[in-house]
Amino acid sequence: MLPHYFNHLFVTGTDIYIADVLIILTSLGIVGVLTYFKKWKWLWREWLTTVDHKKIGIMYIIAATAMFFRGGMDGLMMRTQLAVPNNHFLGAEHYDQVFTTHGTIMILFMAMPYLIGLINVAMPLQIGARDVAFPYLNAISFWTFFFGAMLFNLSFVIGGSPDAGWTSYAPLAGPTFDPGPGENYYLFGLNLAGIGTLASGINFLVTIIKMRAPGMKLMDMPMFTWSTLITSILIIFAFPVLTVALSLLTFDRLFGSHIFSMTHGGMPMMWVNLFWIWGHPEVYIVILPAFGILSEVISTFSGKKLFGYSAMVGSMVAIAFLSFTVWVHHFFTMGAGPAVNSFFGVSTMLIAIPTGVKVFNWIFTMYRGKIRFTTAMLWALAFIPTFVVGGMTGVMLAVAPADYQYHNSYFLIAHFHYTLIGGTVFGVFAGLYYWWPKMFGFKLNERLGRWNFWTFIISFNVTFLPMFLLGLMGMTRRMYTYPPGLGWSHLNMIETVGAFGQAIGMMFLAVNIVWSIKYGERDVTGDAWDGRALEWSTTSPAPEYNFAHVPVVYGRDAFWDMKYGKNREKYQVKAKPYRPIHMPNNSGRPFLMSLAFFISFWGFVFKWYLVGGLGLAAVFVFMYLRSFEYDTDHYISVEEIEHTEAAAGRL
Amino acid sequence: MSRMLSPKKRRGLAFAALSASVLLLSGCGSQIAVLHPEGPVARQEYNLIIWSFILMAFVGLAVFILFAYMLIKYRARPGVEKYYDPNLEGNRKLEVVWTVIPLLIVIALAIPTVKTTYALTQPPVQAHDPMEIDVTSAAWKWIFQYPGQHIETVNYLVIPTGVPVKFILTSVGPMNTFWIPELGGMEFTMPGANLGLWLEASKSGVYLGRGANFSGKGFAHMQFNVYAKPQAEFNQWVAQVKAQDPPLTMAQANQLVNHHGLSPILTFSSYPAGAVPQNQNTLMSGM
Amino acid sequence: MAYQLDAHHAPVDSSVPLEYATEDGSLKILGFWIFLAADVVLFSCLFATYIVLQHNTYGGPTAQQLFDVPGFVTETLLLLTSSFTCGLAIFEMHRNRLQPMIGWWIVTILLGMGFVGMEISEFAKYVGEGANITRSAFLSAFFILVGTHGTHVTIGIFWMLGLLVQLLRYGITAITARKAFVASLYWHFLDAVWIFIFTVVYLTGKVS
Amino acid sequence: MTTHSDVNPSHGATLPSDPKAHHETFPWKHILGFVLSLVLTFAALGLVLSAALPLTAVIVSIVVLAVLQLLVQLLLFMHLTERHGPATHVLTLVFGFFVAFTIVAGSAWIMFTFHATVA
Ligand code: HEA
Ligand code: HEA
Ligand code: CUA
Ligand SMILES: [Cu+2]
Repeated sequence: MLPHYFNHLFVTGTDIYIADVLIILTSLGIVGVLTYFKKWKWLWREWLTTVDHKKIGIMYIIAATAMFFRGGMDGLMMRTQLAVPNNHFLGAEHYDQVFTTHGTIMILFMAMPYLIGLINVAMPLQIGARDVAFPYLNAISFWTFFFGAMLFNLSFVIGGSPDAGWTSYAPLAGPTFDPGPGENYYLFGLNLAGIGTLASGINFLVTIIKMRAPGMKLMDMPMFTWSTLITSILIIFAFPVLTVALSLLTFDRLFGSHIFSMTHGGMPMMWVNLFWIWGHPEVYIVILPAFGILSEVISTFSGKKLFGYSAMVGSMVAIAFLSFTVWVHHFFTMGAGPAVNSFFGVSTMLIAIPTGVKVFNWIFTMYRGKIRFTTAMLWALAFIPTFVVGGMTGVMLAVAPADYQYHNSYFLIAHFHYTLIGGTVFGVFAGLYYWWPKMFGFKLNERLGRWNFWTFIISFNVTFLPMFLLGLMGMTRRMYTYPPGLGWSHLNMIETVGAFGQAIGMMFLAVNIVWSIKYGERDVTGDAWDGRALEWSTTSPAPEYNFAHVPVVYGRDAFWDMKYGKNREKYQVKAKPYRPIHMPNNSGRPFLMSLAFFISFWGFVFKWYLVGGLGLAAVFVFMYLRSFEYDTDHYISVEEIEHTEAAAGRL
Repeated sequence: MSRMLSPKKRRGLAFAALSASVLLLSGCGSQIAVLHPEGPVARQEYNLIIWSFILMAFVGLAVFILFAYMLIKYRARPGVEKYYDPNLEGNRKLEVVWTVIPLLIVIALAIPTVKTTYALTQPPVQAHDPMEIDVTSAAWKWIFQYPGQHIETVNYLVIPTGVPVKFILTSVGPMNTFWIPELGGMEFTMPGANLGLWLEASKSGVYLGRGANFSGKGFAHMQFNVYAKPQAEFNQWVAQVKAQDPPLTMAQANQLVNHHGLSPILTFSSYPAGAVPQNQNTLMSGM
Repeated sequence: MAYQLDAHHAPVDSSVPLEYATEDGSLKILGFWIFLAADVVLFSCLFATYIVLQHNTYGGPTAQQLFDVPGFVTETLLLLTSSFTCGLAIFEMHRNRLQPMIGWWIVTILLGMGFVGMEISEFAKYVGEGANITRSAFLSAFFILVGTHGTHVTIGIFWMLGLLVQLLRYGITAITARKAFVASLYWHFLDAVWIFIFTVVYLTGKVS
Repeated sequence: MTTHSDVNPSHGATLPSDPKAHHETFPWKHILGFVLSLVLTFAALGLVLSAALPLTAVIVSIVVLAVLQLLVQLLLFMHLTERHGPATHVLTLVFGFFVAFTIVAGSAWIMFTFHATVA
């Protein structure tokens, strides 16, 4: 085995060499800058060892942004290849790797961490907590995600990328047809990141249940917090399934077991089954927090309470339940019989109902409001029609016999880009513009924001709308090329143009960030948008301890209530003396432990069991050390609080 | 703020222009295979597609109109104050309306869905003697065996019109799906399993088929023509194959199954037993 | 409510069992329950896989031929008893009696080790007969399901050993009590999972 | 990393109904649990070895016995009903069982129908 792998250790090909060079140059650049400005210590002390939810959130967002660019580059490469028939820009093998990494990265290393990042930033502030329930675990979550993503990306330069699709169906992804290390990267990278995600789910759930500010009942929580709660439950019950599926395939590939193999009685379809038991809840995991963001943004910029609060909560609960009972709609065409298809088809359609309830309540939140069209609001508004197109085509896919005609076609591709981009990505951008001042203390520029928005949304539709038609014309997904004369060529060319338009749209975001760092409007009030929930009641950015006094809450939309509502007087309490605040210590161990995981799993990818074993042993040593550590927290003194509050102009 | 309206309008225009151009560019509509059913199976699916599209268009329109109305009417502008009601919390009646109407729509969609799902497991017309074709996807080619005629073709298919054909699908490699959009929807080919798919062509013609589930490097080239001919011409074709084409030898058969690569169109006047290896992966133990 | 500051600065509530006394303690216990719920789902996937593949023996040994009644019954008894003694340890903890608690704790660890030892020798025996993980899908599913449980138990043993040291060093405090309580939840949970392995794998294997 | 709020008694901490419940001197509950689990285990074993019932009946009964034992562990050993706050852990566990059941029953249904139609 070893010699074979060694031959292919470093992937060859001109574009890869360019990528190698770029990666090396970028890394050198970062190292250089850090050294020149003597920032190593700062980086370690302030970021790599932090357990502060806000900083962890920001790190998630930075990593997710990088992954968005990586995944987007994959998208551009695919679109370039497909622009004209019989194109030779990418070969089949390379194209296969590109769509696999594109899908995997976009969903697991872009969408999820973006949302988890925003949750980290906003949720504890919204419930008036000083941090999440388990800050140390939170750091572990981030670093396992980060190193999982790094491991996955490493495949690009060392060993070769996975190429069996983000769904990685056996037996194509099994040892017989796919002996190289690429698929192992997929399995180990996802499993590592999955550990962190599961931990995040538990962490957020406990935080929300146990750490709400005094007086805040469940039905007083901001809708984004509610969506986090439901998402966490989905994570907690869906991710173990992914863990199992990945581990079983790992066993097949590394140790010759026959769970999913074609011989010895294995059942490839069991992979499909397990994958989608996780995979379907997964798409709700990436949409529900976006729903939550939408609820916040629309209600803030309409200057109104959210319409139908309890219906909004109820519909999310319904979605959570249903999402575990629909998975077969991803393989209607696998011959599990009409009873199975009917059941899962109808249960899938039912999800339209609670989702519709949400859509209509958003629309009616604007009813008799005063709508301010900020960039955040534009993204949120664009969400509605776009996601509805995605959702309705989803319902069309749920019609099992019709799906026999859509399955694996570009119709499906169009459906899920409408939900994933029109839903998740628009939601993320709404959240990014909305919470940006809370994270960094200054606003993004609105004018550049509008450019960002309009170029992206128009190009988005130019890219993905024609795909519905292409699907009906018989173009299937994962074709690296197609012959001329089928009527596909024009549409493909239009889509490619659209894709580059999206890239330009994203450039405006990059420009906006750089411009705003220098010239952006500073937010000195802490309440950049006339907000409604508690995150706007503290400074921007929030101090380490979030709130000098934990607020006491008397109902929904607490901060709005504080400013204009009927409980205004109750909130006007006399200034109490500060008390020392109890906070967790920073720790380098989450970083180091995840690094050990990374090394270990990298060893397993190449079946270097010694490296794998030693790495795992190191992980256990770190866990043991933690168990024996008793000095895990400290107090922030009253003087320090006074100092911080005075600097923020609050004394 | 009124400035915001014009980009909104512009966007609407862009949308309309886009949709129109998409339709125009698609040129002759007949290239939209799924919307041009040429057999009873595809037609049943087509009917469902159209029905679901009508229902969705109705919902979509309702949403878009409401949405546009709110945006225009309640945008921050002078005079909006007179409507402004920051304490509006919801409305029970409306919640019921937008739960019940979608529920009815779902029911209207679910009933034909279930009916058709069951119907498609049966031959589309009972009148004729059905015929069977055994389909095997290999890396990266399609192998078609006609057990009734005992001939084999590779990468093309000839079928009689007006006869329900039962395709028995399997694979000797990664999974794939067998799809002839004009004749009907797809079904998986899986190693170790034999899935059945009924299709029928009503008219003579050449239809394009392809594999629709990614199966590796050569996947994109797994495209094949389906020639539908009247029964008499079909019989004539079979006779011609029997007379002119070589028999498939075991060595050739193994080459087809085991060699990972593309294959030209091939025709064989007969095939040996086990030309496509019986899958040894008996799912259940004999015990 | 009576709050006071203990040696580790944590507010202590003396009116609830010690493991819940700090806010941190009750957070962690809740977190652990949720983890267990996730683990239920993890095992359910392995069970589903086993159930689907249990007859796919591919000409190799069947469950009926392989499993040995006295063997798996003994394993079951060891684990059941250890769950009981673990409960006794926590019982003594609640009565604030360190010595008996540690005694039962050690008994639990030993029983657990006995269980793991038997399982290892069971696996070794099967492998010796050629019934290894690569023989058939049934055996793959069997080894992975039962092995995952065994790995959980092994981790539990190391965990309990670590806590033993801490109990000896610090005695029963809000923190060690919480840690011991969480470990006991884990241990009881593994017993419950085993009952299902006993039923679905071993007993069912013997009847069908 | 203990608490991240000011001392704040108002949320979460509902007291257990009887704080004294833990100060019993003899572990009745645990002994009861142990005896029950032994009885249930041997009942299942007996059912299987005696082969008195038809196959399906045996399988159904032993699964029922296993579920009972699960309840024994949860209620008598794991203090499931002990509440020091809202019963979140119970709800979570119940949802976990729902998902677990869906996975096992659903997979079996799907895969066995599949076998029946195609193999
Ligand atoms: C964010 C991600 C996301 C979301 C939210 C959804 C939401 C939905 N999806 Fe989608 N889906 C994906 C991402 C997503 N999907 C992905 C990634 C795949 C492919 C994976 C792969 O194969 O690679 C996929 C594939 C997929 C399939 C498989 C098709 C196939 O492989 O052949 C199906 C089939 O039923 C489906 C259906 C649905 C449905 C019914 C919804 C519903 O939840 C939508 C509900 C919303 C609405 C309906 C709109 C609003 C409602 C109203 C305005 C009320 C009134 C409406 C009615 C009465 C209809 N999806
Ligand atoms: C959230 C998820 C997500 C997102 C955001 C996207 C975004 C995009 N996707 Fe998607 N896609 C998937 C999830 C997603 N995708 C999944 C799951 C699959 C299935 C994979 C599989 O089959 O296994 C898929 C498959 C898929 C296909 C089908 C491939 C095939 O089957 O053959 C295509 C084809 O066009 C495509 C295109 C695009 C494009 C053009 C974008 C664009 O929107 C991207 C826009 C972003 C950018 C353009 C990047 C930012 C800007 C730059 C990079 C500028 C340049 C920078 C410098 C010069 C410094 N994707
Ligand atoms: Cu409390 Cu045993
Ligand atoms: Cu789905």
